[in-house]
Amino acid sequence: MNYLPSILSTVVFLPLLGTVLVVALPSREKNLLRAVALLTSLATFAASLNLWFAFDPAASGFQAVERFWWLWVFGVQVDYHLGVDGISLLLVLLTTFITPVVILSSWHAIEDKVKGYHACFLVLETAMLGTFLALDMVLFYIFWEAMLLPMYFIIGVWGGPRRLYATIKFVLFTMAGSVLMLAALIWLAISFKQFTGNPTLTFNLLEFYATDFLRPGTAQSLMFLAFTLAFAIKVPMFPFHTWLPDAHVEAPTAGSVILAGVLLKMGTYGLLRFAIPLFPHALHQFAPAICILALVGIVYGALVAMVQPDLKKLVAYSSVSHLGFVVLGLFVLNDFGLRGAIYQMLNHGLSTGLLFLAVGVVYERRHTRQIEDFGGLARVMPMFAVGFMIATLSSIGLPGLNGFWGEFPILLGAFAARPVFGIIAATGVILGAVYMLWMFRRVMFGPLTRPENEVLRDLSPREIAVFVPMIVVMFWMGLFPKPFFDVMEKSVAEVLARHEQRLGQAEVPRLEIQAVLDSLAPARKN
Amino acid sequence: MHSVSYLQYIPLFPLLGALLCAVLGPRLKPAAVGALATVMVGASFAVSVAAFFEVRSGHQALQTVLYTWNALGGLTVDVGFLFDQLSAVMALVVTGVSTLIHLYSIGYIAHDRSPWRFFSYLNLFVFSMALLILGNNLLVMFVGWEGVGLCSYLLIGFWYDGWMKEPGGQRGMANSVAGMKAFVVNRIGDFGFLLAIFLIVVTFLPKVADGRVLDFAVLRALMEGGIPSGIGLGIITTICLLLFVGATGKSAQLPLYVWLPDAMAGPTPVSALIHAATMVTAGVYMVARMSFFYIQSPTAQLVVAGVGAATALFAATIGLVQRDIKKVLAYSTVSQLGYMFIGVGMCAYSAGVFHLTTHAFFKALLFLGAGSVIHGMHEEQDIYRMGGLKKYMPLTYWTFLVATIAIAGIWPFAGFFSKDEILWQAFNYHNEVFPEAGRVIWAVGLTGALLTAFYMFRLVALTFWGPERFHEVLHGKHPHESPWTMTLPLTVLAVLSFGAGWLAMPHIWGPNLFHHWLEPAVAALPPVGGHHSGPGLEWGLMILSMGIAGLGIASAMGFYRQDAPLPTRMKAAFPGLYRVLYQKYYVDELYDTAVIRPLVSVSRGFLWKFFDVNVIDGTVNGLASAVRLCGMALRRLQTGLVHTYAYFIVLGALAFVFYVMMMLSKGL
Amino acid sequence: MSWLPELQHYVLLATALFFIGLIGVLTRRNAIVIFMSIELMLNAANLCFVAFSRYLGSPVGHLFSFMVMVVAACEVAVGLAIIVLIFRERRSVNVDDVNIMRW
Amino acid sequence: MGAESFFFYLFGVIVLAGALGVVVMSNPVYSAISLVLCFFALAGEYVLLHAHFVAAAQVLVYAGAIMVLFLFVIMLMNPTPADAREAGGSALLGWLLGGLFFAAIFVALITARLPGSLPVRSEVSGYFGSVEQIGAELFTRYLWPFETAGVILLVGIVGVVVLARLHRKEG
Repeated sequence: MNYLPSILSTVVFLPLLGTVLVVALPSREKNLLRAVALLTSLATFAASLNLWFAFDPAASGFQAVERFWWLWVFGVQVDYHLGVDGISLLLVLLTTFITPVVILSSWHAIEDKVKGYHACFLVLETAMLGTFLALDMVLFYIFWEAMLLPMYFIIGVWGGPRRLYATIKFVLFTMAGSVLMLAALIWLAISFKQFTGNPTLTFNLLEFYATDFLRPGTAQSLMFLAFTLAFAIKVPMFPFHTWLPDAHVEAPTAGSVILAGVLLKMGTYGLLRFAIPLFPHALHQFAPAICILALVGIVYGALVAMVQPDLKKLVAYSSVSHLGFVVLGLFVLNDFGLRGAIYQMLNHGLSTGLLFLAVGVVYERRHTRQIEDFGGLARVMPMFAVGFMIATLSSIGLPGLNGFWGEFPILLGAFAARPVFGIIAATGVILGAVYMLWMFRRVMFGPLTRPENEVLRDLSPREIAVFVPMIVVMFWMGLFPKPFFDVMEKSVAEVLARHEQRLGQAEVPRLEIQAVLDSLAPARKN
Repeated sequence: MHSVSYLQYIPLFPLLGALLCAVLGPRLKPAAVGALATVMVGASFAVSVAAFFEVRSGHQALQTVLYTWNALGGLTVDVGFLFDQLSAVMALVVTGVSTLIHLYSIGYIAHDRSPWRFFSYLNLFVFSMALLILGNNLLVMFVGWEGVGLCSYLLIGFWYDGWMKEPGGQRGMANSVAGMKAFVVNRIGDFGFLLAIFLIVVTFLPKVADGRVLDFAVLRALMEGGIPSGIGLGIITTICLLLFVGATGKSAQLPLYVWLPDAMAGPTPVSALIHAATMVTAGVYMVARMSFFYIQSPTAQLVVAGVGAATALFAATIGLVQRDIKKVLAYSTVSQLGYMFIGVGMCAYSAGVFHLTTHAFFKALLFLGAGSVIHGMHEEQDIYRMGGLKKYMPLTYWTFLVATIAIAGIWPFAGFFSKDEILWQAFNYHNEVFPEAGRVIWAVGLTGALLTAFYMFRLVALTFWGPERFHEVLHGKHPHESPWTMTLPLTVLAVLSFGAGWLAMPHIWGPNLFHHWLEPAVAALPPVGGHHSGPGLEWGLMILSMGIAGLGIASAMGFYRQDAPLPTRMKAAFPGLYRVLYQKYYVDELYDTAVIRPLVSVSRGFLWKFFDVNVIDGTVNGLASAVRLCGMALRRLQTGLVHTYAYFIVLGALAFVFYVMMMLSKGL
Repeated sequence: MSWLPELQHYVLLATALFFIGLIGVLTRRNAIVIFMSIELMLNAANLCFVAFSRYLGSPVGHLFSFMVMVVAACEVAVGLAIIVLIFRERRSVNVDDVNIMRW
Repeated sequence: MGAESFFFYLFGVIVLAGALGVVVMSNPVYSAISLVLCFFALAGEYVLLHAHFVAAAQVLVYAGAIMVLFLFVIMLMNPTPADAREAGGSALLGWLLGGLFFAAIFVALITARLPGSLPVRSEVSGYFGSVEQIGAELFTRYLWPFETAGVILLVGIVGVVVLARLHRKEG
């Protein structure tokens, strides 16, 4: 299959078109609004499938590139420039896949200001897709910031009791980072201009990739740190994670799902797209420190998740732990780690998304998220128990489900880079089982102690329609991961090759594990 | 290696069965679901038998590769199955015993709320177990490894809203907690397994062209002529030890055995199948499978055999005083698994795997017999409330007795052959790091054998012999014998427990068929020179171990035969010792106090409530407050009076002028 | 320094005028007087414009002074209207009485 | 000391005196009259600088229209006699600050000595500063600012009208 003409623009702006339609429709036709939003997102998903089938894993660089001039003023050149590679392709698909699911999931949950709600989600989808596909850094920045606005409203208008606190915290944290990123971005473009002697100030990512224009030094380090901080807040990495539990707890279910499922990935995607390829020397210098933060995040998130009394907070802290894995995978800088990290992004989107959906299901019925209010639900909600169980198992990385092929390569990559990283990170696997299964036991197993839980309905057909696609994809990705990994292969290899080339072979860390282990174990007697 | 196209059906039949049971099960009668599940496992057994004969006739391993699972970083992993002599033994044992236990379960679970769920889990377990033993590489094995852990979790917590009953009658641990404990402890073991996989990949990947470094065949070929150059013994030892960490978790060895006694919360067929016959032996299988590593590392051998011996003795002592019939059997299982590790640890793989096989028969039989007793006793598990059941449940009694004699190690029952082979190998074992290891382990093993005979006959005596103590709990009802679907498997297993031993006769009597069969599949230590032991010694040792077993049996019978006051006297004489043993050395309490509670309280009190809320959020909110305070202070400047603003304008202009004049005076 | 009026004399005169206006703004409390002081300052600027215009022989300074007058006219019109309103409200034109923009 | 010098110093003294009068008179009416005096003298200075048109505009616009406006408002308010709070500590501060600033600038200007003298009177053509020249400039090269000035005036008018109506509505 070939790429359809202007396929990327179609994918990005189809939801925006849907927004226009939603806005034009009368507010009282709630089901019509929902249907339009759902159909739009489904159409977007269908369009994005063209990307999957047309994508050529063997080709290097970006595909389906669209580029035309957009803003050329005062010697500043900002292009409308989209393109897809093996890294962004999967994230685009994740986005277009999850959006219809969340729209379907909030069919009955949202009865108030239905029009605005769906408009927000569709705008959000456009912003997310644009972020993943933009190849001009200013365009990226615009989409990046545009994402904040609908999310601000989704949490702030349709959220829980402390929604204002949560949404302002969310926006301020993100803004704090992105302001630094904007500064670094301009600095980067100016450095590029000075290096090449271009008459105009360009923000073209591809040219930045192609040119080795940054000398090692403070400037590069500062830019790297600014970018990394912006993305680390978004991820969120320890210790910038405290906005996440609050945002998740207050957000409506669909907001949580999209937040965990896609928005957090924008942080890790940004790390991979900008922080890692553009600043080789600074990366080399800071990668171990970032890995250590990621490790702290893995263990810390797991431990704190373990003791949460609130279901959503628990899942939110588990996200901190899981995204610690992703960041670790990114910064160990080998093929295992990078590809595993990308896969883990998808996994986390699916499994945590499904967990939030599951929490939403019980919340809609009981209007509480406290674990102690539940217990023994498996008896009254057997189908839900199965779905919830699969989400839980996926989240703890059971092989055969998707989670395994994220965690395993990351751990392997970490171990290959520095064994101690792999060892510490692997404890996160144990802790993951502890907190997820403990939570599952307290919610689903045990006797039904509360009379109000005895009358809970099992999943409705609509909820089954929400759960089943997620579960099917989880199994698919667990059993047949190779096509996904093949798609990423070339793009990841380019990142690594460029890094090594810029850095110079001498500086690439070599494996010294053998000597260490030999010194630990007693020598063989002859 | 011979490629065939049917190996995948061994796991796939049970998987299909699991799906069918889950989907159709709720609409079918319990017996029909059970029959469906049994047939599926039976089909799997049939395929295994066919494969077995093909291996036997072709003298080479079979392999089926379905598809390439994943490839990255130079590493390639297939979804493929290997059916060599070792897998054949495991596959036959697993699918065979599973079929019998499925059959048994039809009667056992018939009155449950959701038999379909039970059979679905059980079939899923057989699927995972088949993956574990048939996987042709470590990752497929790992899938099975985790899969059986999951099924174990699901089945231990099958009655998820119930509790275990303590012998005194009070509530014990919740079933779902027991399941979780099993899964989490297993995960600790998996941690070691994973690290071992990583180390193998990192070490051997550069030496493998096509990236299939996790394939057993590839690894074995690499290790064929000793450790490849450039790789230190330290790495091999580390790999072995890490793998063994995984084995201790799965096979309930010290210090990770704690989950297995609590796993008795599951239905009894589950205990028989998973927690006695098959899953818990996965660690033993894995060590045998990785034999090519273990033969290189004396340190690893020592650790494996040593831990096995320690566990064998340790668990046996706990088993002496337990009152719950299933708990006694659980500790017995832990102890017997210790014997298997003694065997495989000392590179006597055929001995270890043979004990695995016979143990699968007699321990499954013991558990099924216990299940029959519990069934007949209307869910009573306290052996102090039984007694005299021989009269009411003859078939159960006789088969149980066969298994007990077998485990006690009395000639000519199967347990004698397998245990004696292990002890014999221990006696002859020579370790470079610790030369006396063989003798020490042999002595420990022999002591364990004494205790085994004692506690098993204690169990028989209290359950089937002596006065009837059950009247107060049964309220006038009588224990009853179980239906044929339950007793038929008992009979078959009794026959196997009796006769299977002849497959591996001591070499002074005849050919060790089992050893010959396994030889191509496992690595062997190079023969040690100057270490001969004649047939006289072997005869002597055999008679010694028979005598030890007889001593144990005799003393147990003496203690418990006629409700003698001796046990009570012993209990009164050594109250501290009795309590320590009865409370299982307080290991659970130790773990709880030393690990779980500190971890939870630190997480809650320090990490969450203090660090997250106060330090991180405190910093952020502190920054916000600082900004706010500055704003409050600067706000005072906004007096609203025109003159204030005017003064500030003038001051600003003045400052500017002075600045300009300064620059001018500097000669700008 | 000759007595003949030169550029510097005009500039000095404008400076003096400006500062008298400034002092008026700073010291007076009557809003109308403050306005008049501001007019003084504007005129000082105008004087400078015109003087420099003469010195450079260019009429642009004149044009600027017209602009200043335009602005001054508008300012006076609007400002005085506001003062009238405030006076109606508070019966006072003392600027110290008007601090509704406080904090 | 020629006629030009004489008029320069004469008008200069009047300007400064008028300005001082504005600032020091306690009665706003006197201040306003003093301001008119100042403006007239300024117009004289403009004449000395060959800015005839500006001088005329100064008289018409400032001394005429604007000052009339001031006087109207003062009358309208029926001014209270000198406020007791007029003089005080802050007034002293104002004098000090303003004086300091003035001294600084004054010293700077004197020591800096601006270059060049003004072109001699006879050398200036009659065209300079005339209505023709100003008009030609305003309607050609500076048309845009000129029109803008018109718009500003319009906005001012509208603003004043709105303010007036606001008051009426409230009343």
